[in-house]
Amino acid sequence: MADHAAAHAVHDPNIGNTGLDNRKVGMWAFLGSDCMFFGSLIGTYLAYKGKSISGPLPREVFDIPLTSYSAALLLASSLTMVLALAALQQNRVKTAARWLFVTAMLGLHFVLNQVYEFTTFVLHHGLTLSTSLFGSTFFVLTGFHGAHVTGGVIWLLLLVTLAMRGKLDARDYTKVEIAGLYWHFVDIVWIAIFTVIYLIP
Amino acid sequence: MATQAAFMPGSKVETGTFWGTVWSWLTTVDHKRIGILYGTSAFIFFLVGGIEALIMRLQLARPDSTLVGPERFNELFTMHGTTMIFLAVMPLSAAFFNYMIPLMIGARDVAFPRLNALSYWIFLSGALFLNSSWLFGLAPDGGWFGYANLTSSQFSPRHTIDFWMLGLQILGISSMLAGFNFLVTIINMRAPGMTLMRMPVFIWMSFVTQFLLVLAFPAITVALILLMFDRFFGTLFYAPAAGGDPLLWQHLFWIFGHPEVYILILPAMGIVSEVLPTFSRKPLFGAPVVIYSGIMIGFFGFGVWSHHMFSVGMGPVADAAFSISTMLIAVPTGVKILNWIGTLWGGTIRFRTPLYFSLGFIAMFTMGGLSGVMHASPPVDLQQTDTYFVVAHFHYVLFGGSIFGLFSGIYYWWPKITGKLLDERLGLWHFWTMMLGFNMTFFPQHYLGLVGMPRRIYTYAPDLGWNFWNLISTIGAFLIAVSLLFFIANVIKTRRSGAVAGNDPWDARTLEWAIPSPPPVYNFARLPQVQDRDDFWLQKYGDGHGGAPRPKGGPVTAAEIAAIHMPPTSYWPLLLAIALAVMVSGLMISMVQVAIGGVLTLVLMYKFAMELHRPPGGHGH
Amino acid sequence: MAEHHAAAVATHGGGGGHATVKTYINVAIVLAIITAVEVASLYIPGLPSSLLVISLLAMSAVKFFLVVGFFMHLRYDHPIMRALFVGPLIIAIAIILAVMALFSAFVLLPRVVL
Amino acid sequence: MTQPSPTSSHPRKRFDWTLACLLGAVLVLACSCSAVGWNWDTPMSTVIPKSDFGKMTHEIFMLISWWTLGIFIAVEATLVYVCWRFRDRAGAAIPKQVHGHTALEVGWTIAFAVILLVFAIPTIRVIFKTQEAPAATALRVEVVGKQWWWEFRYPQFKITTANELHLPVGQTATFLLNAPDVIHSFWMPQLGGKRDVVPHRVNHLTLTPDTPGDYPGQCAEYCGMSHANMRFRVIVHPPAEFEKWVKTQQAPPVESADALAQQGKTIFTQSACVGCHTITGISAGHIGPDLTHFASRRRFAGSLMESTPDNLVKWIENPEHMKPGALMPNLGMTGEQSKALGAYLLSLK
Repeated sequence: MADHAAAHAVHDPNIGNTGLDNRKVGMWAFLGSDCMFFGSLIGTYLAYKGKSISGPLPREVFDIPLTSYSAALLLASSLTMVLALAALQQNRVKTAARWLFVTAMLGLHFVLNQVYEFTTFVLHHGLTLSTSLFGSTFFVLTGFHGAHVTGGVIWLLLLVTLAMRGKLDARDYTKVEIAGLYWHFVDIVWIAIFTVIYLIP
Repeated sequence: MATQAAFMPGSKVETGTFWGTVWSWLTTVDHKRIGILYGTSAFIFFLVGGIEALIMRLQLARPDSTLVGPERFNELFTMHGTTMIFLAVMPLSAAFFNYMIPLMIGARDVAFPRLNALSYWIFLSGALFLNSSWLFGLAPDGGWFGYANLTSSQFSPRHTIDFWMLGLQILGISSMLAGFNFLVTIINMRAPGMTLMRMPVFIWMSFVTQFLLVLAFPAITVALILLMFDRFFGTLFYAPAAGGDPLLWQHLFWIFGHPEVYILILPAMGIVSEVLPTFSRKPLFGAPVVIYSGIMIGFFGFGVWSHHMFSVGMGPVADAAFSISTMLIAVPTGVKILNWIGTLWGGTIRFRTPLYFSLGFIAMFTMGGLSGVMHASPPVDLQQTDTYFVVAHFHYVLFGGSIFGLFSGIYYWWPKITGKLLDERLGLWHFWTMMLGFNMTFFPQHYLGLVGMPRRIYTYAPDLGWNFWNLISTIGAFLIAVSLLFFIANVIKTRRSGAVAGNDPWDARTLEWAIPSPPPVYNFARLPQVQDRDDFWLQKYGDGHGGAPRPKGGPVTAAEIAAIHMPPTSYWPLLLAIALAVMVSGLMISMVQVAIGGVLTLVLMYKFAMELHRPPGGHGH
Repeated sequence: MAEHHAAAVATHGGGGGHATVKTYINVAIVLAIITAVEVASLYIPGLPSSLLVISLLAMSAVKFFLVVGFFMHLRYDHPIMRALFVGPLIIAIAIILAVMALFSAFVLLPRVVL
Repeated sequence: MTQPSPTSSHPRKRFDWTLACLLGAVLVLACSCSAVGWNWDTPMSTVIPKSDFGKMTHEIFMLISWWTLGIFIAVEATLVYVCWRFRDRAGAAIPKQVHGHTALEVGWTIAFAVILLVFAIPTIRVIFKTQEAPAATALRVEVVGKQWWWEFRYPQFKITTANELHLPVGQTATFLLNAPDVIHSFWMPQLGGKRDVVPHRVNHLTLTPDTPGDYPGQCAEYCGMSHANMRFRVIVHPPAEFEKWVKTQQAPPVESADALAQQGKTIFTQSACVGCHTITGISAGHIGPDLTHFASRRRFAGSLMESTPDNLVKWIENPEHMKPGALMPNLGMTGEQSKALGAYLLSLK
């Protein structure tokens, strides 16, 4: 079996001479780069922390229970993502599709929570992008994370659609795997944001 | 199996008709063609940036000049810097990455050929977008490092800064995509046997450069996003009145900007590290040290950014810390120079144009490096920063270094790319006039800086003692322009009647010289088995310790060639780049255009992604 | 077909063992517990804030590496992948810390009346 | 190891006499230019420092310069020597394939590190020395950089002036730098290094001038359209002279009996001038420069022009033309009006 695979590796243009898949190496390189992206945004937030000269303070607006719930949603979605992969590995395409769908829905729930959170901030606390440094840094940082999640949800839903049309199976493991890597990355960024922005006083 | 193998046999790209040819270039995914596209575009933008420089030099030739007003002058220096860095030197390096990396690591293409095409088209759309600002009379005027808060809508209410900020975002996407692509290519596509330490030094320097690209660009992306939000959506990142600190921009910019300097110089260092061994017929002296030095430079490159900011008042502790880290980074740089000289030592040096440019690189870069050591010391830097001394310094690094190195690469690899040797005589004229013009332009600027001439001034008083050397500098600039005419004449002459190069005109050392010039679409009929950094040299001469030359394999059969699968052409990269430009430019026009462009971009991304998913020609089993 | 691909995937992994569904679920449980502790620690009265900050950072770091190590398979993956991710991560964290240091060193004086 | 090079078929290129002559000619020209052109004692020279700060900086600059000059000559000479010594001669064999020399490489790495240490130690000493908190006796000057001119305030004397900074020789001066608009950089080349002037943040620069004189200064951070025109002058006085200057500046504005000046005063008080300019006792605008003792200053408008009647008329009638982007509006004064205004301003000794 392994020999068979090795023989094919020569023909599969995605597998390099290291035996690694180009797309996976590429995704890890992208995630490294995205570390710098979020690093710069988080650095900006922290550089400006406590330097607003007007507007509501973070602790006045944060809804920790809601955000904790959101954090739990993303963590759960990471679990469903690996379950989808495990199923796909065994070519249980239906199960995999189901888990992918659940993952996407958890992500969507997270995004909706964020929409609700943002709306509350604007309507009830009068905190907008241009209220204070806190408003600017907070919305841009979490907004870009939200955009990453939204992109991930779209990606996952496309994979689900493919699976339902019979165009996704164990051969596409790597495709789903890199979507998973991206998805988990979005989760770990949230782990950092949740602690650094929401929890630390 | 063959899920991804929608790979058609080595495609016949020349279709005969004019439009067929154009179409084949627009849809090409061949790394060699994309390399040529990069190189040609970059050279054109190099000329554009050069013309901008000439106008500035004319303005500064004498005091109180009124040739161009301050408005135009400010646009000129902003666009000159931006053009030379993002549209000339970086893409010229990218041209070599594209053309040479697969050849030198013994691969048939890059890891993601279509992504490669996408990088190029995004680059071109960004470059055209940025330069289109001239047509609207809205050329950027904030300086190439666009310090906040001069770039805020309060102080720059017109669209000038928008063109710059959005153009750089587009170019950033292109650079990062290319960076990922080459990272994966170098990690994953090396020929069997080519361990990391057997990679040619040009590949190593390119490798480090790609890391810098993908890690440095996010910082400027964030800086630009914050600026974009400030200008379009009323955020307060760089608004001092709201507590925002304009220095945040400087930090984010230079976290990108300093690695960027190495992005500009490392490829040239790599080229020199290939050219010197070839023409002195010896391996690179202490290659591992050169490689480690490159890695060190890349790594420390992220820890020195604030040396661009010694005058902003960071306090003595930060000044001292960044001063020490900056001096540290000078060590590996100095080591490299001595290693290059060590390479020449004991060789039989054959003086050909590529070598002249490499020697010019060493001579001039040494100068730029040493003046750099001066402003690594903050007290000294306080006198030199923002003066013509610094202008002289970074031109010695970026022109005397990068441009000389890149021209060395052009003369060196031209025969590989076109199959014809550039003319030696014209090449020497090019080299010597450029060398003279360059030193005449920039050496006096050291003096001008020391006698107090600030950079970015469109005019100066006649009684400051700056007149004479400014005039000399201007004359030198025109001499550089003349030197480029020699180069262009050389290209034309070579196209008409250049000597045929053959596979290996320089008796060189690395894999790309083992194959025909220009290489076939598939590069290597048979992927090489690599045993050494200078593998091709060993194939020819043995290991130099009495080992015999390596036996050649049998002739390549037609069946072997027929079995090679190369990726098909694709028009999605071009369309996707256009859609992206539509979306981004919409930010200045209307949100409706942004939305349309955004949806279009998403749809095309989907199309792009699905093009090779279960293709009709694929044969599963 | 499917199996041989799975085998190929496994060989690509390079390093030692491989996570199973059971591992995933265990990791998820640990993650949930840590998150609960994190949130709960906010409501402990009288906890010195320095201790709170350190323990919150430590807990989130554990979560971070659990997800990266197990869910993203980095624990089992090729060293190159690890280098590609951990290297930039270290640079990013170092830069965040440096920027923070630089910004607290700046005394943003009250607005000067001009 | 003695195979001939496969490229020996390449014809050895002939010596290019045209090129050599050209190079020679340019070299001669360059030498003659250099002989006449290097004058270091110029108004904005950074290499003849006139303050303690400038001198400390300059010592490090010279230290690094001599070392780097030595290294530069050594490297370039070696390069030339190597190129000549190891040039390809007809029929040369393939050279020995030397891959490196560990001891040598370690040696020069350490050598570089040691040389840099030589630079680093005085550097760090001077960094801390020059950024010490100033003594309580230091003269405090608030420097405000504005698009595109400079305001100098002496809080202890209650003086405000523009584009002309007066300092007593031998007394430590500490500058508190601030900008209301964008980033500028405060630079007096002969007195020492620059320090950026950043909005809503006070930067410091401390130095003790040691030679009386009249030194030009200039904004050194690109700050928009007329960045090149944002100049100023520093006048370092002997102490007694400085005292006198302070007294003059503290006095109320001079009333001139001249009819034209009186007419100018009326125009000033009745026009938009008062909205932006202060003349003690007459107006209290804060956007433009304080004009109370305008005529005591030799130059005006970012130190661009001599304060002469002609220049004032030109300036008042078209500020934009004299200093592009100038924020002072063209008030549409007639020739007579601007002449009168000029006369008034020049009466304000």
